[in-house]
Amino acid sequence: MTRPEEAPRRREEREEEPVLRASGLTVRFPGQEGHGAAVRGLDLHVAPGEVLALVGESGSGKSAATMGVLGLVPRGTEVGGSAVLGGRELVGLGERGLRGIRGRRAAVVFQEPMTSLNPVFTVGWQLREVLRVHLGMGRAAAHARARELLELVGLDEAERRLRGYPHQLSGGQRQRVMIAMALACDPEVLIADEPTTALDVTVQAGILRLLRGLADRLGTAIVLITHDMGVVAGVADRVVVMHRGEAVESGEVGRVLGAPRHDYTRRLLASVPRLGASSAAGAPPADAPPAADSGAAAPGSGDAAPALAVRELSVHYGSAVAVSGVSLTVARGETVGLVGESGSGKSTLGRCAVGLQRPSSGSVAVCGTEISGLSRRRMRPLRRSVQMVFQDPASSLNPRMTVGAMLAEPLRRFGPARGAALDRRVEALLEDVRLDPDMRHRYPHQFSGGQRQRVAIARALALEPDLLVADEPTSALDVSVQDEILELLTALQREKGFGCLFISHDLAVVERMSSRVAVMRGGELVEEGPTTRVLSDPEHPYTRTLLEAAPSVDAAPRATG
Amino acid sequence: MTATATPARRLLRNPAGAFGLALTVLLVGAGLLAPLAAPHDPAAVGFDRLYAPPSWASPLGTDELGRDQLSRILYGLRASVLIGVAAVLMAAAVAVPLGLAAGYYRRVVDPVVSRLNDAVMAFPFLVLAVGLAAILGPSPVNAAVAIGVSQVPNILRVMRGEALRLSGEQFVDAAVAGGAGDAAVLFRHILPNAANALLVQVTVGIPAAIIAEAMLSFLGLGVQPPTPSLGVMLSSAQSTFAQAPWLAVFPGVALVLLTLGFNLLGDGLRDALDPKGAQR
Amino acid sequence: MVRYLLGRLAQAALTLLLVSAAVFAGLRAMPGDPAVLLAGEDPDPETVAQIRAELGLDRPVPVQYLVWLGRMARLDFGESVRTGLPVSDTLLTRLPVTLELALLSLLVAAVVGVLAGVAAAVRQGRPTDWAANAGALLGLSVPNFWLGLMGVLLFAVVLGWLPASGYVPPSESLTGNLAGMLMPALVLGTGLAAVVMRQTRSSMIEVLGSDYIRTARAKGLSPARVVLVHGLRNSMVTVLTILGLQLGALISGAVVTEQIFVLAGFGNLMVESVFTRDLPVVQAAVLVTAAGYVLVNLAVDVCYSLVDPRIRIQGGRS
Amino acid sequence: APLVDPVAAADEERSSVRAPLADGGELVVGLDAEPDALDPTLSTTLVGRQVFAGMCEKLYDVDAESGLVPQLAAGDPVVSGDGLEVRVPLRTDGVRFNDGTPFDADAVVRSLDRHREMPGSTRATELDAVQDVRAEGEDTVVLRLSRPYAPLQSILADRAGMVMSPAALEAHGEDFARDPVCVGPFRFAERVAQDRIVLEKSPEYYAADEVHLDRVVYRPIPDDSIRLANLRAGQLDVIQEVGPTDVAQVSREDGLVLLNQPSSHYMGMTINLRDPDGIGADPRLREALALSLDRETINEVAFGGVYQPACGPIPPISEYADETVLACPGHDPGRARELVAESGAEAPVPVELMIPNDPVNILLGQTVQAMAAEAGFAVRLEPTEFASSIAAAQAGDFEAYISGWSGRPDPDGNIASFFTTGGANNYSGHSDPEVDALIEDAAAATDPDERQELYDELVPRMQEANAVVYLYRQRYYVAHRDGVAGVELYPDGLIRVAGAGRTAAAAGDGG
Ligand SMILES: Nc1ncnc2c1ncn2[C@@H]1O[C@H](COP(=O)(O)OP(=O)(O)OP(=O)(O)O)[C@@H](O)[C@H]1O
Ligand SMILES: Nc1ncnc2c1ncn2[C@@H]1O[C@H](COP(=O)(O)OP(=O)(O)OP(=O)(O)O)[C@@H](O)[C@H]1O
Ligand SMILES: [Mg+2]
Ligand SMILES: [Mg+2]
Repeated sequence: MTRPEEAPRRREEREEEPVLRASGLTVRFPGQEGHGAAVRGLDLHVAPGEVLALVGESGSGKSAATMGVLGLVPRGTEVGGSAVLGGRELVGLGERGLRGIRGRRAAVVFQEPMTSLNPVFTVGWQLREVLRVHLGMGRAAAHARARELLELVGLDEAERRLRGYPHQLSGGQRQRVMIAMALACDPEVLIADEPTTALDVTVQAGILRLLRGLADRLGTAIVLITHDMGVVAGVADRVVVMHRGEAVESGEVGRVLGAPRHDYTRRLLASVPRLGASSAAGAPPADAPPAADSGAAAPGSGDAAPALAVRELSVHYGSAVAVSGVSLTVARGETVGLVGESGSGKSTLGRCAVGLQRPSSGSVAVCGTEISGLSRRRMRPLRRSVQMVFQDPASSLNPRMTVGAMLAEPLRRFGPARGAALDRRVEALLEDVRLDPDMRHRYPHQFSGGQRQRVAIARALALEPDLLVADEPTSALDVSVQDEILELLTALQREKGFGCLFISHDLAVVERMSSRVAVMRGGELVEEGPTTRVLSDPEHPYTRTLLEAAPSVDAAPRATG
Repeated sequence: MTATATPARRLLRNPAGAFGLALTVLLVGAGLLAPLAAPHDPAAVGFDRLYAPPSWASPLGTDELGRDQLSRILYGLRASVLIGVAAVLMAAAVAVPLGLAAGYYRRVVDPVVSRLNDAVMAFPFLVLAVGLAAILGPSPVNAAVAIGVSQVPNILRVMRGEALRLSGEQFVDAAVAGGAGDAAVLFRHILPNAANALLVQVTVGIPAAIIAEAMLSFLGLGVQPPTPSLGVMLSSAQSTFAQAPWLAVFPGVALVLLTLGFNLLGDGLRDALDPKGAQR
Repeated sequence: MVRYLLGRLAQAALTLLLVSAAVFAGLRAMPGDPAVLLAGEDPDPETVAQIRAELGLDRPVPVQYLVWLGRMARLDFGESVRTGLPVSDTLLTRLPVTLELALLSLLVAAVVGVLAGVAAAVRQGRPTDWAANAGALLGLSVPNFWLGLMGVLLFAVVLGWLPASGYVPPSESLTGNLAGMLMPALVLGTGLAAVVMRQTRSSMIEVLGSDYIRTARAKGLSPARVVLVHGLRNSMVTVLTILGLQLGALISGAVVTEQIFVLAGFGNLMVESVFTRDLPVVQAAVLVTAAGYVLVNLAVDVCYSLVDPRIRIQGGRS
Repeated sequence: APLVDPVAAADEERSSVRAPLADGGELVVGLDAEPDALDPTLSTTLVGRQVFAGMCEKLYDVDAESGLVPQLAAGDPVVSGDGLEVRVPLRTDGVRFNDGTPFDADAVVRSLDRHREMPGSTRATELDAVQDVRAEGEDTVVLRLSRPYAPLQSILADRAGMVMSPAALEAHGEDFARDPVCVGPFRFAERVAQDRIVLEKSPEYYAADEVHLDRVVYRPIPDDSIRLANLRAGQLDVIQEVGPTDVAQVSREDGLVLLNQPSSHYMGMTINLRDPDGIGADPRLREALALSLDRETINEVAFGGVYQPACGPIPPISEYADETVLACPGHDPGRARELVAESGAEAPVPVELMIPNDPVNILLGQTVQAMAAEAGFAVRLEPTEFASSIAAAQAGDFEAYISGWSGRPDPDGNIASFFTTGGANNYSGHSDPEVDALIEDAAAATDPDERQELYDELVPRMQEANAVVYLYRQRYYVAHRDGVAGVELYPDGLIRVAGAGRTAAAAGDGG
């Protein structure tokens, strides 16, 4: 990035000598002895300057494969086969050998940034550490460079962020810190595990440009794990499709997207939500109960109080303002999409709506009950009717509880189900979110990112709430699973008539799910209105930028010249 | 399958944990069955066999009153295990809920509980013990109570620290958002994640309690002579170490083994309860 | 922060009041009349009554307490009923001994315990772990009086390398001071180190399994850095709790060690004074140690928020 | 056998070793407890007397044969014919207190008055018989008594006979203990509670040129084994109380010298006669319990044979210790069982025995327990901390109680307060007007033969009552390093350091 003198080499050359080549790669987690391994006989190669997209079903072994290569798997995991990086065999190399490679020659952006950043050190400290350890920079130089890196990934107020701790950042901000950390030493190979799931489309576009630029200008080889076919189409050169631990298809992006050979790839592509498509199909919003139809006029209409009514809500963290003067209503049976810039206060708003965050001012009413001043005890009866899917599923699941226990807990608390009936209900919930009911005995760390996310969704749905706050509920899901989950949500909503605040960066998904959309930026609500109107005819310039930046599979795959 | 095995089965599958369990069961069992297992009456003095070194008749030698040491160790295990374990368990029963609550409700509960805890900590153990003996009257049960009270602050502070640390975690928020009542949050979500620290504190507390029992017995608050306890045997062997080292060595070994058993068992439980540890 | 500290100091004052009242009541509930002890082997009732009146023991306990509080408020600690020496002098001469012993053994406990705990966690299930655990086991189950006595026999009586007892103020001779404190600090410290080691190990095992440790490894950091910087800092809440507890325990709990090495510290003072029913001494000493506990715990609480930014000292739930 | 010929060690009495001494140096003495206030008026502990022995001389002193000799007095007291006036002649040959104040009769009067009158004085009882004290010129004090009182001279050989500097009393009043000043070879320099008491050589002492040491440091170390370890390691030069299990070893050990004296310190089992439900209520049970005990074996088991069995209040070293007084009912388990049967009590007869909570006494208690079991008693031991046990004993809240008495040189001091109705130490509740009268007569008898007769009558009666079952009499074992000599141990148990010093040989090595 900062070595412009190094001209990009020619592509043909690169393809001939991949910098990273995995062949017959197998990853078997402890406890999988009897079952199939998480990754089975995967072949993979990526050349300098090439962007390889790794796509596939959630839980198909994408993370396992890439982390296995670098030995970043839990102790006791068996990694077999071969993975050669720059002429060096990595499998069986041992911690000492791998240490020289990690961070410097091969860097990683982890899928779940919250748990992957060290909670007790400042962002600046964690960034500087890489620079000082690998590049021997002095404190001041490292600081300046860290700042530069943050600006590169589009974080504003870099100076303040450097002093902050991970828990003070929004999901997208953390993700960008992870990216900055991985880029710090100009690695030869960059493994980015769903690096843009928490980013709004404009920021995402910037990051993707940045990655593409790295590949082109510095010859960095990039393995990009993603679910977003638009992203694949936009930046990747080649793509490998994984299914159940094996690669089912690979090839040039244009070819795979244009003429998929494998069944699974075809299904995958068919499930990709397309912006503008759902309004044409028109299904969910039109089918939604009457309240949804009244759109912006909904608040107060009908006899039932709205599921959520937020008035003039502001939240301050010390001197920083996360949310300022936001008013928003979600009627029963309605889904309101909340989109906006990363760090604009969406999650904060969501947390206020479920009573986890005390607003600095303003009011929040759920189903007609004012909750902003309620004590925890008074709040508890309301909990059943308000549920949240957290943006960061990994940290929202209790590491010491099996997911079965976690799902059964609220059911037992609020529901009459006991014993076998309870077990059946838990199994049904898991099946609803397309998880194997046998997985209920597993602990959170034994799941893939997308699987965890589905557990979190199942937990929120267990109690059939009146208001569901879903904070990026499908960001870690591949499009086929996402499709099914979205279908599930719509069907449930039709049946139970709950109100839903749906926070997402994926405009196509928002379009599909919501009758109305609210757009946030810098803590303020800049635009709100019926989905069709906002997405087709945005009033605010920021909304316009968002729409323009939205990636699309249908966009011409990246020119290969 | 490890993924599906219950903690109990995982404990048994872990060699160190299983050994710890076996050792604990063996020693505790030997203590409880002392009346059956002991070759002699532990109180039977023999003025003609004072300080006899180990022999066939008395495999571990005899003590300053010619009593059979093997029998005394078996009975001593019984007293020490009952008092030590009971004390620590009582302490944990009190300290765990209070400590968790203090770490979780930081505005109201913490100042009250923590300051009371400071006060109990500052109370010298001896004043406490002598005072309790005076008020309750001497008995092994009251000894266990006194030791238990003195162990409360330790467990309480550890649990409070853990609750403090864990209440910042998002899964606690998630549980609250899921409608978990405070008790559920504390005991189903925070406590299991604090189990490591608790297990360690309990397993290190037991030998400390056994040694403290010796001091209380000395004050007349614990076991009544000639009833033996490991702590009493150890401390009374002090002055005759040069003449009769076996009087110190064997009870010492018994205490070490008991501590070993509890600690291995604790480690085993730790690993069995830790879903990540279980995989190693 | 300042407000928090002020609040805590106010709480501390209340705690001390509580402790003093409890100790006052507790001591008076104990059987054994100080006046009888003072009257000697052959006491006559008149003398006993005189002594009781001298000591104010004939007044109702609440009145005695208020009188005592009034004196304390004027920093008048009174006199030992047994030796007739001013209590404040006694406490002042003991404070340095107690503090030095506490700090040195805490140092031993922290260094040995934390390092061994970390090493054991990193090498879980391997020989290092076994060795560290075996050491801890001995530390836990070998009573201090044994360790101390054996130390004295070996190093002072047989080898003659270290003095068996005696406190030399550091101002007089630093080497003499250290020679005298070495064994006590080691004996006391190793016992505590066992507890520190066990907790550190347990906490580190958990931390080492977390995602941010994976990140640190992915950064290509040396194992030492991963463990000692990224891992240890996250275990600090647990480790600090334990160290705080130990320091607290050391202030008044070093009785046995003080006896073996004949050190004039607080632990011994309190025990002896309880036995001789030297009430003014016990009351004052308990108050001073209670103040020590309160300060240590306050320091630990402040440290919590320093090592883990998610724990804010004012904040939290209500 | 692990314990080698302890009895031989015990029999060989030795009160001091002599060797050429060098001047200078310091002597560190390990005491077995913390002394109480260093104020002769208030002091109650034996260990406190150890320190006084270095710095406070008395009107009379005890010599190596337990005889009374003048110290600050110029000669024996002169008692008037009716026994009511006692004149004590005083030394005037340039005796000065350690602060330089001259020693005279006024000073003696002032001290005696303080002993008698200061509130809380523990001397007041001892001087109960003294009605008035006055100076007669510079060199005589006259004590007027309310009744003839034979033990007076021996009382003046203890703390009641210590004379305090009037200047110091002026300066400190009741707080004399903070900076005590007497006549003595050493003067008080410093005291750090429970750590050390430091005395330094007094230039004012009348025999200063016979004092070798510059300093004497007393350090309380309650644990026997730790005290001994410190002696062995060289941290201490002299220790009080070698534990009975260590005596044999120390007597043979190179580099250590064992001093050994008989004592009047005894342990006895007091039985509560007022307890209607206990064995105290039935003389047969009391006798049975006494007969069940084999004192030789007790001595053997609990003390490795280094102490002495005791059967009565008057120690063998007393001038009144004749055969009758020393006679022992002995050990007769058969008779004991018969008595239990006769009493009609259901065997085993439960007995709650309160014992001091130190290891030696707990061992003693268990030995008693085992022996009593053979006679049909089920003894339950209750180790009790000292202060609590005194409280229980005074309240009569016990069945049997093992406790000690440090012993007085005069027999009366070992008898009166234990057996007189209402006596301060009469925990058993023994009350017999005839015995009361005998005790009073014996104390008043100034003629030794008459006293002897009275005690010969009294002691057997006491033994019959079995209110106190005497168990054993301690011996004093003091050890010092062989680089030290001139330390003297008398039967009063006090370690006299006035003439002690570093041996010239040791000093030569050091130099
Ligand atoms: N605990 C905190 N302390 C200080 N600032 C915080 C804290 N939590 C969040 N913030 C800040 O508040 C702002 C809003 O955060 P929020 O998480 O609501 O954003 P978001 O809209 O959900 O972003 P994203 O899409 O990236 O998840 C951000 O700038 C963030 O840095
Ligand atoms: N520690 C573990 N123990 C056992 N099974 C595991 C463990 N980690 C992951 N798995 C399983 O291995 C499979 C592959 O997981 P992986 O994380 O590679 O999926 P992924 O392709 O990255 O999915 P996603 O897109 O949802 O992140 C999943 O089925 C998951 O349940
Ligand atoms: Mg993944
Ligand atoms: Mg967010």
